[in-house]
Formats: sequence, C-alpha cells, structure tokens
Amino acid sequence: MPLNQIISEIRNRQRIKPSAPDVPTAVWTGYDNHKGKRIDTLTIIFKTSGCWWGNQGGCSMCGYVYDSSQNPPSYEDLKSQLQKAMEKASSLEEFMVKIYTSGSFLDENEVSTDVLKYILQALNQDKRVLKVVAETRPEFVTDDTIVKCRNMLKDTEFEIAIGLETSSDIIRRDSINKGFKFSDFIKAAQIAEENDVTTKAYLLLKPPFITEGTAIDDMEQSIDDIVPYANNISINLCNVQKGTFVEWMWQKGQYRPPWLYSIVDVLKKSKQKHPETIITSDPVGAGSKRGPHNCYKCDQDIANAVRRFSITQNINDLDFKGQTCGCFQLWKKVVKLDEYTYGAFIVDRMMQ
Amino acid sequence: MPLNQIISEIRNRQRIKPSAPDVPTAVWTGYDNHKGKRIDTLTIIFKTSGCWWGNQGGCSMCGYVYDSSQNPPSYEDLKSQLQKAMEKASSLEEFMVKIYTSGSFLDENEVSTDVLKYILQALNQDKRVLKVVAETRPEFVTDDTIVKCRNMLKDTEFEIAIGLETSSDIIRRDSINKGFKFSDFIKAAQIAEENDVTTKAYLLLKPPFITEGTAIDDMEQSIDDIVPYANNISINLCNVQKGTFVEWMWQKGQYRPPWLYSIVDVLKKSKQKHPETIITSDPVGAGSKRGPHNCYKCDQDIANAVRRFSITQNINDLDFKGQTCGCFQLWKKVVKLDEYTYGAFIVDRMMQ
Amino acid sequence: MTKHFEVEQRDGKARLGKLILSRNLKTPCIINIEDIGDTEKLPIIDAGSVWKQGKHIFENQYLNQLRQKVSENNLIILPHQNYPYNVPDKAVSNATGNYDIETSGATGSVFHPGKKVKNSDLYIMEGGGGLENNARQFFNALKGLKEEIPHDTAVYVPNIALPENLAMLIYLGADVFDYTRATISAYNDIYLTSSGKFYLYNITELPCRCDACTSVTVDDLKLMDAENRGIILEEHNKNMLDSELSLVREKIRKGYLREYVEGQCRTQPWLTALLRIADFDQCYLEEQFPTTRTVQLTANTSESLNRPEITRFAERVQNRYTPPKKDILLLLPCSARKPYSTSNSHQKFIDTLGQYRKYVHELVLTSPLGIVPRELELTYPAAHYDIAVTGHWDADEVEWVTDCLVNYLSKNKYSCVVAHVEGAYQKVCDLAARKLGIDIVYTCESDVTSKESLEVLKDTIKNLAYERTQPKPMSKHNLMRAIADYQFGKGAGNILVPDDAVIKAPYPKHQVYLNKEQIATLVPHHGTLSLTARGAELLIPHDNYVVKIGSFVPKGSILAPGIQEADVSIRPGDEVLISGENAIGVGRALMSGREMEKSTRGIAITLRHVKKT
Amino acid sequence: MTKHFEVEQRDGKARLGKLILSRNLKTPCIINIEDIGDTEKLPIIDAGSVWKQGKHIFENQYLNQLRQKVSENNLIILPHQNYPYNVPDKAVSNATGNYDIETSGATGSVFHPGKKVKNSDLYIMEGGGGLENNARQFFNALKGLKEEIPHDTAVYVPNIALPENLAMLIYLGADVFDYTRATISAYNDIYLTSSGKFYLYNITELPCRCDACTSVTVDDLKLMDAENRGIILEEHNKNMLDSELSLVREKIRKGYLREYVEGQCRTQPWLTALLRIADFDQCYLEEQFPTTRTVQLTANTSESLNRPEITRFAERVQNRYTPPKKDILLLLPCSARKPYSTSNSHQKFIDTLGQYRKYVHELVLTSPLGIVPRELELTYPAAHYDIAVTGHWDADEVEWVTDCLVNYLSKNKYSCVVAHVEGAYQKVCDLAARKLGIDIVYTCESDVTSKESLEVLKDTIKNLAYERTQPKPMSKHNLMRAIADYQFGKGAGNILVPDDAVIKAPYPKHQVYLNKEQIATLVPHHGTLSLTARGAELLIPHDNYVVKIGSFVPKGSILAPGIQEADVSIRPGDEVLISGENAIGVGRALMSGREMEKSTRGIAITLRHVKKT
Repeated sequence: MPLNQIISEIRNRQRIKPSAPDVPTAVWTGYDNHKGKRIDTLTIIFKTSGCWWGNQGGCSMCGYVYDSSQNPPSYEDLKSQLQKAMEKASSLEEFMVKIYTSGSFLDENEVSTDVLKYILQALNQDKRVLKVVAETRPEFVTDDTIVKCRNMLKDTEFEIAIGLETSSDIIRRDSINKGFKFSDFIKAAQIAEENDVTTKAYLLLKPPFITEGTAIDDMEQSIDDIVPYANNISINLCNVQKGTFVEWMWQKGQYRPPWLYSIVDVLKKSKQKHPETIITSDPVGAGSKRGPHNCYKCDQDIANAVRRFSITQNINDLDFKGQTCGCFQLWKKVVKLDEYTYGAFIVDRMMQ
Repeated sequence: MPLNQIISEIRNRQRIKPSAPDVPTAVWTGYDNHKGKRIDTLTIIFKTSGCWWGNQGGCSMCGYVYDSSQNPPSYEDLKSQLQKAMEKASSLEEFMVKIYTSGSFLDENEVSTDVLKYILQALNQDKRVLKVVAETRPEFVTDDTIVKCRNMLKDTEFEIAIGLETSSDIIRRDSINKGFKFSDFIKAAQIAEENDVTTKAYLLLKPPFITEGTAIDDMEQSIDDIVPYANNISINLCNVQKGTFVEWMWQKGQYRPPWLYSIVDVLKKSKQKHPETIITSDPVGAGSKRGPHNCYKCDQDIANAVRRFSITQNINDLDFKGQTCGCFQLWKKVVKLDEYTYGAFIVDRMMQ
Repeated sequence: MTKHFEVEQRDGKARLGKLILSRNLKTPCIINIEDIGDTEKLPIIDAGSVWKQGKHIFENQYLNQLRQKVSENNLIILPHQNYPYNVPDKAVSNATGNYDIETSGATGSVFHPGKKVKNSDLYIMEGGGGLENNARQFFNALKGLKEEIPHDTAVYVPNIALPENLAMLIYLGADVFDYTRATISAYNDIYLTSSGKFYLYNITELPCRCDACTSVTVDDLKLMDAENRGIILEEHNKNMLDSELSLVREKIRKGYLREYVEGQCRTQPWLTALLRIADFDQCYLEEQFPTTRTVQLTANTSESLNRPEITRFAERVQNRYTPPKKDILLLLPCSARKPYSTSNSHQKFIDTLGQYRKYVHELVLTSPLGIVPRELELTYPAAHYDIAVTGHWDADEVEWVTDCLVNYLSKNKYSCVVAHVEGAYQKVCDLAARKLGIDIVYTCESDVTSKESLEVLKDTIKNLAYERTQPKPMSKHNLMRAIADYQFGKGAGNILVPDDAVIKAPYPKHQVYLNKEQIATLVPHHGTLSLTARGAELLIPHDNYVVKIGSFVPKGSILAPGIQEADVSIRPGDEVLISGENAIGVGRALMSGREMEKSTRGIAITLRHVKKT
Repeated sequence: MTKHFEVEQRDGKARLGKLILSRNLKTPCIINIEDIGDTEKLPIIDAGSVWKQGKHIFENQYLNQLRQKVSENNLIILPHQNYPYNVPDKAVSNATGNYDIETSGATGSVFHPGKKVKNSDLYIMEGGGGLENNARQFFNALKGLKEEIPHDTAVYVPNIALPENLAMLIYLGADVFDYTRATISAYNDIYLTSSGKFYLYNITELPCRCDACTSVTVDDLKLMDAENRGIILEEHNKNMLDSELSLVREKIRKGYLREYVEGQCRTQPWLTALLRIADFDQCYLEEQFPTTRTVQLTANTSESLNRPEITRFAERVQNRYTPPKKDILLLLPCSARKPYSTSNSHQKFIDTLGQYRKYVHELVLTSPLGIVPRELELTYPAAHYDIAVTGHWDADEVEWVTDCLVNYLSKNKYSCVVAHVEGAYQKVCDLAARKLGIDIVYTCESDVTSKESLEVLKDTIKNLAYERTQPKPMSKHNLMRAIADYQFGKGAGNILVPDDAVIKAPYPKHQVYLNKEQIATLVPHHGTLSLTARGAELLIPHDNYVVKIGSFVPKGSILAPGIQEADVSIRPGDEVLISGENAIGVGRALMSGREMEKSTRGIAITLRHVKKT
C-alpha cells in the first residue's frame, strides 16, 4: 500500500472536534431514481466507531473518517440516532433510506449485530420505506451478513453500495489506497445477487496523480467493466476534503479537482453505451475551489444539468448553454496536454 | 569669449615637453596646386614664442600652442631653423614655401622684424622659390606689415593665409573662440589685395557643438561668403588634438570628428558653384579615431580622393568606389538626425 | 501655465499623460524626430539652431511668422544654441544665443541648467543622450531640470532611448524620447533588445518575433546590402523600443514599474547605478511615490531595501508612531502570510500568550520593512510585501533591521525586552542589545513554534506579568490611534479617537464613532483610515494633509487649478482633508502636495465626502 | 551511453546541444508536446502511463512492438507511473509501475529520486512544473536529477516553461521544455511576456510586436470568442517563449547568461530565490563555470558577490597563492581601469613609490573580488569586471572584502601593514584591523591621489625602508610563479619557473624559458599561462589538471570517449595537461574534468601542443 504511511501521518496531524454520540453525523432528504422514477430519499449518516480501513490509514481522498465518534457509540446511542433521523422523514409518504456510516454498515465491529438488527427491523416495520441502501466495503459482504439483512428486511428492497472507485486495480491501489481489488467487488456483487440484493457501485472521477484525460477514460472503462455486476452506478467527483492526502497535494498546487465538463463527457458516452444501467452523479461542492469546477462562471449550469440527468437518465439533459462558455476550449486543451505533464499536472494557477 | 576660461584651464593642465629652440617644429615637402598646376612645396613650421591668442586661451581645437618654445628663440635660433628647413628642399628645382609658426608670422612679438626680414630676403634670394605663403591672424595684416613683406620678396609671389575657420561670427566666437570677426578677415584680405598679395583662407569643418549637417552647411555658406576675398580656400577637417577643448569633449563622448563623406559633399557642391576658386583639403589623420573618419574601412579610399581633388580640382576625382561602402547610409542618417540631438550629438559608440 | 500637457496617471515619478497638440501624443512616447517640420506626421516643429541659422532667428518676427504658418496646436521648439551638458554654465550663459523670445501656442524649450526657464509645455534636456553611462551626471541633470520646471510639463531626453534603458528613464520622470539611437544603431549593424545590444555579425539567430525579424533569416540579413539591411534592422530596433514602451506603460498602469526597473536595470551598470543614486537621494523619488498600492510590493533585490515605501515606513514608525504604555516589549519574527497575525506561527504565539498578551507590546522584526508594531501590521506595505524566500538574510538586511530596532529602542523605553526569535532575527537582537547595552531575554533556541519554545515564551511572560499590575486589554482605541498617527502625523490619533469615541464592527473593519456620528473607518486592504466629512472637520485644525480650495463646492473630484494651497507632505494615494470657504471634505490625492499647488491641469483629488459649510 | 545527445557549447551549467533523432532537435528547445506520437512533427513518442494503460505495458513485448513501429532515431519515453515530486519516495518505490524495462534506440526516462536510473538519452524531471514557486525544492530536485544522470544526457522539465523563467531554468542546466504553460495560459486569457504575466482584461495595449499581436488590437482581442482569442494568445505566448529561447541561446553563445539571469530573475521572487540558493550551493554551479571568459564580468547586483568566479578567485587567492617574501604590505584601492596598474591612480602610486616600491607587497582591495595581489591583477576576472559605479559600498560588500582581507592576513604575516585608502576601503581596513588586533598605518585622509596623500605615502614607505635591508626587485619570476600557482595549484610555480628560468619579452607578454626551451607564455588577455608541450611535460608529475588518454596521438582536439581519467578540479577554459602512453600535450578544456570522464560524446579538449613520446 504505497500511500498508507503518508496518509496515516496526515491523519495524525488532523485535530478532531468531539461530538455527541447520540446524534447522527448528518441526515437529509432528497431525490433519487428508482426504477426509472423519481423517489424521495432519506439519507442517514450514522456516527459509529468509524471505518476500520480509514482508522489505519485509509483512502487518499476520504475525509469522512473525521466524522466518526471518538468513543464507540452504544446501542442506545445508535437507537437514538435512528430515531432522530426518522423524524426528518415525518412528512414523506414513500421513500428510500440510504445508510452510511463513514465506514461499512455490514462491519460487525463498527455496527454490532444488535444495532444492525434493530435498525433494519425498524425500517422494515415502517411501511413507507420501499428500499434500503447500505454502504459497505466488499469484504463484509458475506453470505452470513447478507442473509442476516435480507431476513430483517423481508420484502423491503435492499441494495448494498460499494465504493469500488474504479475497475483499475492499479489506480485503486497506488492512487486511492483502497485496500481491496476489483475481484473482491465482483465477489461481493455475486453474493448479493444470489440473495436477491442489488448492488450499487460508487466510482471516483480523478483521484490524485491521475490526469484529466486518464480520469475520464478510467471512468468509461470502469463503467464498461462493472455493468455486468452493478445495476446502479454513481460517480463521485473527487473533491478536496479536510485532512486528506488529496488536500495535502492540493495545498502544494499538485492536485486539481475534476472539470465538470469531464463528468458530462463520461455520462454522455457511458449512458449511450449502457442505456439500461442507471448512471448518476451528484456533483458535491461543484463550483468551489475544493470541489469539481470549470471556470466558476458556468459551474452551476453544468452541475444542474448533471443533477437533472441523474434523475431523468436522459442524455439530452446534458446539453446545456454552459457548454459554450469560454472555458470549454481550455478544458479541451487540458485534457490533451495534462496527459504529458509527467507528474506536474495542470492545476489552476493564480496570476503572479 | 564664452569658452576662453575652460580652454585656459585645459591648457594649464597639459604638460609640455621641452625642445631645442634652434630646430623647427616640423618641415616637410609635398605638392600643391599653383595656378592650375601641381607644384612642389616646402612647408616649414617655425618654432616661435607661440600664438599670442593661443597663449591666453585660444582656439578650442588648436593643439599647436604646445609646439611653441618655452623660451623665445633668438634671432640666431630662427636663422638656424630656416637653414635646417631649406636643407630639405635641396633636391627641389622649383617650389613654393609655406610658412607657419603655430601663430602669426606677421606678429612682431612672435617673429621680430629682423627675423622676418632675414627669412623673406633669404627666400627671395633663392630663385627656386616661386611663391611664399605665410600664415597670420588678420589683426597683423596692416598696410605696414604687408608693404614690409612685399618689399622684401620683391617679385616673388606672396600670399597670406588666414585661419578664418568659418564666415559665421557665431560659430567662430561661441564654438571656436577665435577672437576675431569675419569683417576683420575681409579687411585683411582687402589690404593684401591692394598690395598685390593674395589671400588664402583656412576653413574648419565641424568645430565642437556643431552637428554634422550644420557643419556641412556652414562650409558651403562660408565658401560662398569668402570667394570674393580669397583666391584659395583650404578646408581643415577638425581633429582631436592633445590638450584641447575638443579633446576634452571627445573624451567625454560628446564630440566626433567629421565624416569624410561630409568633406566630399562640401567640395563637390562648392566647386561646382565656384569653379574658378581653388578649394583644397588635406584630410590630416583621416581614418584614425581622433581624425576625420567614416567607418575605418573606406577611409583611406576617400582620403585619397580628397587629396587627388585638391591637386586636380577635378570633381570627377571625388567619385570613388568607397562611396558604395555600407557606412554611406549611416552617414546620411547621421546628417539628418544629428540636427535634432539638442546637444547630445551622434558619436561613435562602442557596443556595451 | 501649460495648456498642452496633462498627466493622467502616475507611478512614482513615472507618468502617463498626453501632449495635447494638433494630434495628441500619448506620453511616454517616442517621436520620429526625422518627421519634425512635417506637421502632418509630427505636430512639432523646430525654430532652429542658432549655430545653423545665425542671428536672424533672434528676432521675434521670425518666430511670429513661423507661428502663423502652423497652428497654435503645433509645438514649436524655440530657437536654441545647444551645448553638451559638460560645457561650463558660464560659457553657455555668455553665448550669443542668450536672448528672450516667446511665442503664443505650444512651445518646447531646450533646458540648460542656470539659464532662465521659459514658459513651455515641453522641456528638452540639453545634451541628454551624451550622459549615457554617467549615472551621477545624468541623475543630477535630470533632477536639476525637473526641479526647475513646472510639474505638469513634459520632459524630452534626446538621443538616448534604447530598449534597455527606456524603463529606467521613464521611471526617473522622462516623458518624450526619439528613435535616433534605434536608427543609428541599425545602420551600425547593432541589433537592440530590451536585454542589451547584439552586433549582428556576432549572432546566429534573431531573438525576436517582430515583423522585421520574421521577414528574413539572420543569414540572409547578414548578406544583404547595407541599405536594405539597415531598413530591416531599423524597423526591428524601432519595434523593440515601441514594444518596451508599451510594456512600461502597462507597468505604470499596474503600479509595478519599480519592480520592473529593479530587474531591467541589470542590463547596464550605469542603469543599476542610476537606481541606487536615485534611491540615495532622499526626496527626488519619495515625493511622488504613492502611500498605498493595489499590488504587492515585491522586494526582490538588495535595492528593494532602499525603495521609498520602505524607508518611508521606517521613518514614520520612528517619528509618527507612539507605542502603547506597556513596559514589556515582545519581539517576534515575521511570517510569510500577511497580516502576520493571520499566520500559523503568530496564531500560535497569540494562543500561547493567552491572557498574558495584554502585558506585552508586540513588535515584528522583518526584512525589508525593519520593524512593524502589531498595530500597523495591516498598513501598507506591512501586509503587502513579497520576498524571495531563502531563509537567509544578507549583511545589509541584518544591518537595516538592526538599525531600525536600535532607533526604536533608543526612543521608546521598556523595562524588559523579550525576543521570541531564532536565526537572523536573533542576530539582529544580539547586535541591537550590544549597541544599546541592554539585555534581551530570549525564549527559544531554534524552532519558534516548537512546543518547548512556546512553553518558555509562556512561562517568561507569565513570570514577568506576576510582578506587574494588570494593564488594560489591548485596546481598539490604541490600534486606531496608532494608524491615525502613522497616516496623519503625531497627534491625529488623539483627535480622531478620543477616549469617549466608540469603536464599532469587528477587527479589521473597525469604525470610529463620536457622539453617534461616524468619524473614520479602518480600510483593511490598505490598513489606513478613511474619514467621514465629520472626521475631516475634526482633523483640519491639526493642519496636516490639508488642501485649501477656493469658494466653490467641489463634486466628484478637484482639479489642480482649483487648489490654493496643499500640504507638502501629501503623497499620491494619501487621504487628504479639503478645506474651503464653502465646503470641507475628504478625498484621495492623485498627486503630491507640491504638484497640486504647481499644476495647472489634471485631477488632483478624487473626493469621497463633501459637506457644505 | 548516449548516442542521441551531444553538448556543443557550455556557459556554466547551461549548454547548447542537440538531440540526434530522426529530426535533430537543437537544445535548449521547447517541444510541442501535443505533437507527441506524430513522429513527422516530433521525433518523440510516449510508451504511456501505467495509470492509463494498466499492466500490459509492463511487458517488454509491448515496447518492442512500439520500437518496431518507429525507427531507432525516434525517442521513446519509457513507460512511467508519474507522481508529483512531494510524494514520499517510499510510496513511489512501492508502486505498481516499478519494473525494469529497456529498449534499443533513443529513449527517455521519467526520473524520480531514489528510483533506479535507466540508461537514457533524455531524462524527464518528474513533477517539474509542480515545483514552480518553491525554489528550494525545485533546486534540490534538479540537482538530485543532474547528479544521478550522465552529463551528456538531456534534461526535460515538463509543464513549467514561461518566458519569465526560461533563462533561469536553462542556467540551472535544463535542456528541454514544452509549450504547455504557454497554451494553458493563453486559454486562461493570460498574456505572457519575459517580464511577467498580464491578464488580458487588465491591459490596454499589447506590449509585443509579434505576428499574433500585430494581427489584432487589444480591444478586438478582448471581444473575440474564446476559441479565436485563445488561438491568438497561444500564438503570442509561444512566440514569446521562442523569442526568449533564442535570446538565451545567444546569451550562452556570448558567455553572458549569468549576467542576464541576475536581472531576469527579478520577475518572480522564486526565481531570485533560485539564483541565491544555487549560489549558496558550493559545487553545483562552480564545477561547470569557466575559468576565463572573453567577455567582461558585470557585477551588477548584490548576488554578483556570490557568483562562482568571484568565490573561486577568493578561494584560490587564499589557498593557492603564495605572496613574495616582503614584510611590508601596502593596501591600495581598486581603479575603474583594468589592469589596475594602467590606471591613472595606480600610475601615481607607482611613480610615488619609485625606488621604494620593491620594499612593499601590493594588495588591491576591491568589490566584488575582495583582494587582488598585484601579481594576479591580469588574471581573470581581476582585469575583467565591470560594476555600477556609485562610490558606495553596501554592508555585504564591506563584509565580504573585510572577510577576504582578514583571511589573508591571518595566513600571511607582515611586520607592517600600510593602507593608502579612503572611504569604504578604510572602513574595511578598520574592521579587519580590529578583528585581527593589528595596527594599520594610514597614509591618507581623503583623496588618495592628492599631492599631500602621495607625499605621506612616500614618506611612510621611505621611513620603513630605511629600517630594512634592500630586498630583491619585484621579480618577474615571482609574478609568473604566482600566476602558475593560482592556475595549477600550489607548487606549480616552482616547477615551471625555477630560479634558473629565463623570463623573456616585456610585461605583460612574459615568456618562460628553461635551458633555452620555451616552457610557458603569459597570455595578457586572461592573465593565465599557456604552456608548451615541454611545460606540460614538466608539470604532469605535479598531478593537477592532468587528463589521461589512451594509446593514441591526438590531433586538433580530444573527444570525451578518448579520455580515461581527468582531474576533477578541471573547469571549462582551463589549461590542461594531456598524458598518454604515446603522447603528452597541452590544451584547453571545454568541459569539467568529471564531465570528461563521464561523457560519451563531444569535444572535451582543444589541443594546442602535442608531442609524441
């Protein structure tokens, strides 16, 4: 794991603010695409003891590790977290619940079997909940854990979400420091499928060291590679999170978040190739220095188009006025030239 | 006399080497034009007590003051000087004698009446001597002095040579510090003519502060002005003599000797206008840094043409190959631009 | 005075302006002097040289005839009898061409020191080009000229402009140049660039991409006949001058000419000497150097230490600034991030001091600024400079900062001086302590932000504090007073920020209120105060930075001719107080006080507030 | 090693050379990296990134296929997995793309510190452009790279070249660049010049006369659509890079790059920092700085004090030079005219001393050189430097000259030190005397050439002389020995100029004869000795500056591959001694000793004399 040591060092320098163990890290409602239709969603980020992988280094772009609780929350704490989260859904009629822990929901050391059972049973009992999606690393997707969930949820739809990031083992290892292989993902997806559980794959556009053009190609290739295994693909746009290796590179002027034109390019081409697969992207932080951005002038237009497409899956939604922004020429040059910068990637530079 | 004080200061700083009083400063033989024909000449520069004007400041370009003797040479010394000079003419059959003193031959304080009589009588007795030319400032050209000479020389031709320098009183005063006016020259020439003595005028091309173009115009104007009074006009090209104000300016990069193209230009135009007047120029020091020069490559060609013309008075002699030298274009630009340099004259500059 | 020249923008002594003639010439400009007389091409004619034309041009009649031939909007260079600069004044004053002659309309005069200055729109520096390579004489000549002539007239330095020296000449205040050197160089086969001259036959490629250079290869050029070669080289040389001129104009617009000149002057030793000599002169540049700029001050050469902003800051800290009444001085190192208190290291110092901070007065040591009291850390250029970071101070920097500290400590007494510094900073403290014969308490050995160092700092100040009565907390009033004194002179702080003033809004956007009326605002970007009309009213009796105007009520801006008197200490960029019979107000100076008084054209002040009286 | 790169000319670390490919690329060069892969346009192809291509490029088979597609004369950049410079070595060395792969023909390798260096013709400085503005890291990275790779290979620094930094990068030893920054800047509306960047919308005129700029006005340009605007700006930006490149190449040809860089680096603080950091490094630049140049050394900035020639001169005076046996030291000021003894002031000193001159040893104090013994006044750069004359020494100059004098006097003892100096020189003497605890006799108060001062000088030396036995006159032998020691190291003087040597011809054209055979000649222009083959024969056993060659008899020049061993102290320009089995000789080094040993191409030495043995 080439980067693990430096990532650990950066993690150790980061100050973490203490927080209440009985309040979820975050809860919000939104929309998603469910079988071709728009559906309300409730996203809950549970505060747990955190990601085991993140706690010993972890991924180069992940700042969620700082969301974990410093003392492992108790059973009662987590019950309380769920309760507070569900209050946010009080006005919804039918919805999907998306569970994150900044780690793996299926990791027993993070979410004890008791807690897991309590949460899933509770959700199953709430008849408004059509579907539950829970994020996990693939090593926790075993016959054992999947069957357990399936049993709790009964006929509520269940989907596991895995941060595969890319189908390239080299990028996942040398750039992201993810700690598992593509084959691990495939195995997990197969176990899920066998148990009538669907799989959602998260991909990551432009982890560190990857040029803009290679990042685009990597996403297109990854989608081609995972379509057989994932019904649902969501592309995260790498952004600069506090206390991460990516931030360290960015502060040195050696990392630039992806261009929004790049995700548009990926979505267009991949959707055309794989019309049956749901491919979405939520451009978090779009138009900010730390988030994916073009020239800041056209960013909101493009981010909105991406969001719209993510709901409609209609590639016409990706044609937008913003494409005529002056910076489109610049992006084309960046894609071409960044490939031959040999580690001196093209970043935004101040006038000096 | 604007410049007199600074010229005096420069003079006082100059070291003068002592020299024998019974040897002339210089003697040489050469050729000149005499009534349209080439004639041998003997030039004698007598060492005297020096120019009265030079001894109290004098002309800005004149370094001859340092040729004078520190102790006034005696009658015997001057006899000895004449004798040594005449030895140089031993092989000549017929010749003209040109007498200079670095001052005025007719100035009694410089050349006593006894000495003057001795010299002129001796020359008169030498039947090979067809003509005597003697240089003097105009204030010494009086009925008295001229009649005295005429009487000594009898039928030997006699010509007085006056360093008028220019017909412009302003230039002669403010640039050359000559100490007399054009009207003084006219008066002297008239006295001479009345006594059957001819007058030769020396002009000076490009004294200090005068631009290349103004210098050319000044010569042409001066020739026009003096043709009625002088049978013979010789143009000196200002050069940088040791211990002069001109040298002081030159060392500061604020004086450049005239271009040889300029004298060619003057000679051509003036000779065409005044075919009857003998107009000559001896480009002393041509092709050296301190002398008149073009680009150093073509200088000897042009100097030779000027010398040839001075003998033949044929302006075709002034057409020469050198005119096609690359520096001709430069000279044309210099003539045009130097006019508007407002005291920052165009000089030769080193590459730095 | 002049109706034909106006300055539109300034950057120190350099300026953008225009000669208002039949065709306007934007200055700085380079004129094609060959075109002189052809008023279609160049609206300038030359009445001629006494050397050439003789006496007849003495007569006013001649000049009047000339004026009748050309319009009033063509500039006539009055008759002149030129001498090089070195010719003694006495010689020149006794020359024939010493006469008094005038004409209506636009005129230019050849200036010789000691000769009477005629009323003109343009002054020609006699013998200018002849002083190339003699920095001392050139500077004296130009300074002599500029001191004699009105501010709002143009200066023409003939036969000197080269791409290599243009920036420096403009920086020193010249406006008009000619192509003479470019042309003559061309016909001498000299290829000009802004980084020096090349002899054509010594180069193997043309380091330029101008029209002339792309029209030909260097080898072809070498083989051409002289006339055609000269034409191409002349075109290139002129292009280089034009291009350098445009660049310099852009640098002036950016306010960045000084920085450019500090590099560009290295092409020739005499240009470097000019920079240094001009800096040694205490007044020549300073008077017109702005007190604030919108760009960073880049201190990138040893000469940066002597630039007017730096010496002025040090002078004001020494003479205008009054420290708060505390008897512990804490010396701190500077930080790359400005203002210092936002940097990581200073944040740590401040955190460490905690409640004890109020016992100490903080002074930051820095090169090139010398010493910066904490209260002035926002004030230009304290928060606006950028340096080449090598972690090393040279001897001049050490000497300069030491001198500043010694001067400060000679004037301001403390019972205890604590220095939380390392490296060069410590060297400075040692030298200052030795010079003054005082003791300095050091609180760290190496890394100033190490836990151990911070611990020692805390303990040291804590112990000192125990022996002392608790002072007032570092007051916003003191901060605002310090800036007011720095900006308007000693005493201004007490007038603008009396004890009963109320300071509103959080740092650094403090506002001063008196009797519920706003007096002043701290402008964070420059760290200076912006006054209200009421503030101006209070401060006018203090009699600094006051501009007196006539009996009108100004709007938007005040033109120079409207100004009756202006404080000589006013510099471009200063906040000035307007005092008139019918109005008082406040605005930003665009020119120096002396220039305001002496100019007949141009905007002197942009107004911010006016109040009828 | 390399068959595809050859250095043709050097100026310090900078060099002119060529990449010998299907189309030769003259270096330094800027490549259009967009053309990569199209070998018609650019004879370079990239085997690809591991990040992009994954594992398959690990296989040699893939590379062999690639080589089959393109000729041996196309340079293949070997597969790479790029990281920025700051990524820890350990991370990089554990990365997937750590494999060993080679191919025939021309190759380029991406260099990461700590990773194994492959045999290549071109090395790419990984992450080069990412270190812009971080002078320390950039310098360390480049130095690290240059130390690992053979001298005769090219260095490519990607994504960094700008007109403002090109000179510095080449000065530090980089050869190949790309237009990437120029293009990206253009599409960001950034207008590049060699004196910095302008944002297009902030400028009101285009300060350039290139094809692109003359095709359009700035206002039109601002109104154009992004694509067309980008095209024009890109053309301009590329023109500026090309033009700067040509200029730098010309500066290298003139041997004048250091002087240019000292000015040009002021455009950005990080470039100034690079200059200073490179100078602080004792070896990096010095090893390849020539020992003589045909041009003046212009010392025009404070950094000039630290340039390799200056520190080297001081070091040699300290360590190689042996003063004559005299016990009166006379310190004199330098003069503008060089060599000093031809100046007016020194002529006066020498005249004044007259017969007493032989009693004193003369040492000239000067900035930037420090101290120059009279015997070395001809020796480069003592007679070859030019400075900005202001009559003022700054603190660094005073400190430097004082240090040189203190070092000298600590090592060389005199019974009496007389200083005929004023101003800054006197300050230096005072400081040195105080440091050493010695007395210095001053012989003038102000003007060193005044009659009174010269009188005092004469009397002082006269009085000192009376007490002493008459020494030998200042001997030509001593002069020649001093130069020999300076040039070839201590002891060389006694070998080349033994007591029975005869010195012929007047100063400064002395020739040394031994047994009627000529040994050496003093070359006045550089103040160094030129040896005959006999001279070389005598000096070879001294074992300095010796180059060992194989069993051939060289003619005209010696190529690097012909060299077996070369003294590491050899610098370009040095007189070197050639020692082979079949020949001895003498010649002029064109490269450093280490470079001679390590290079496989290029002329190492131009021969002057060869003798078969």
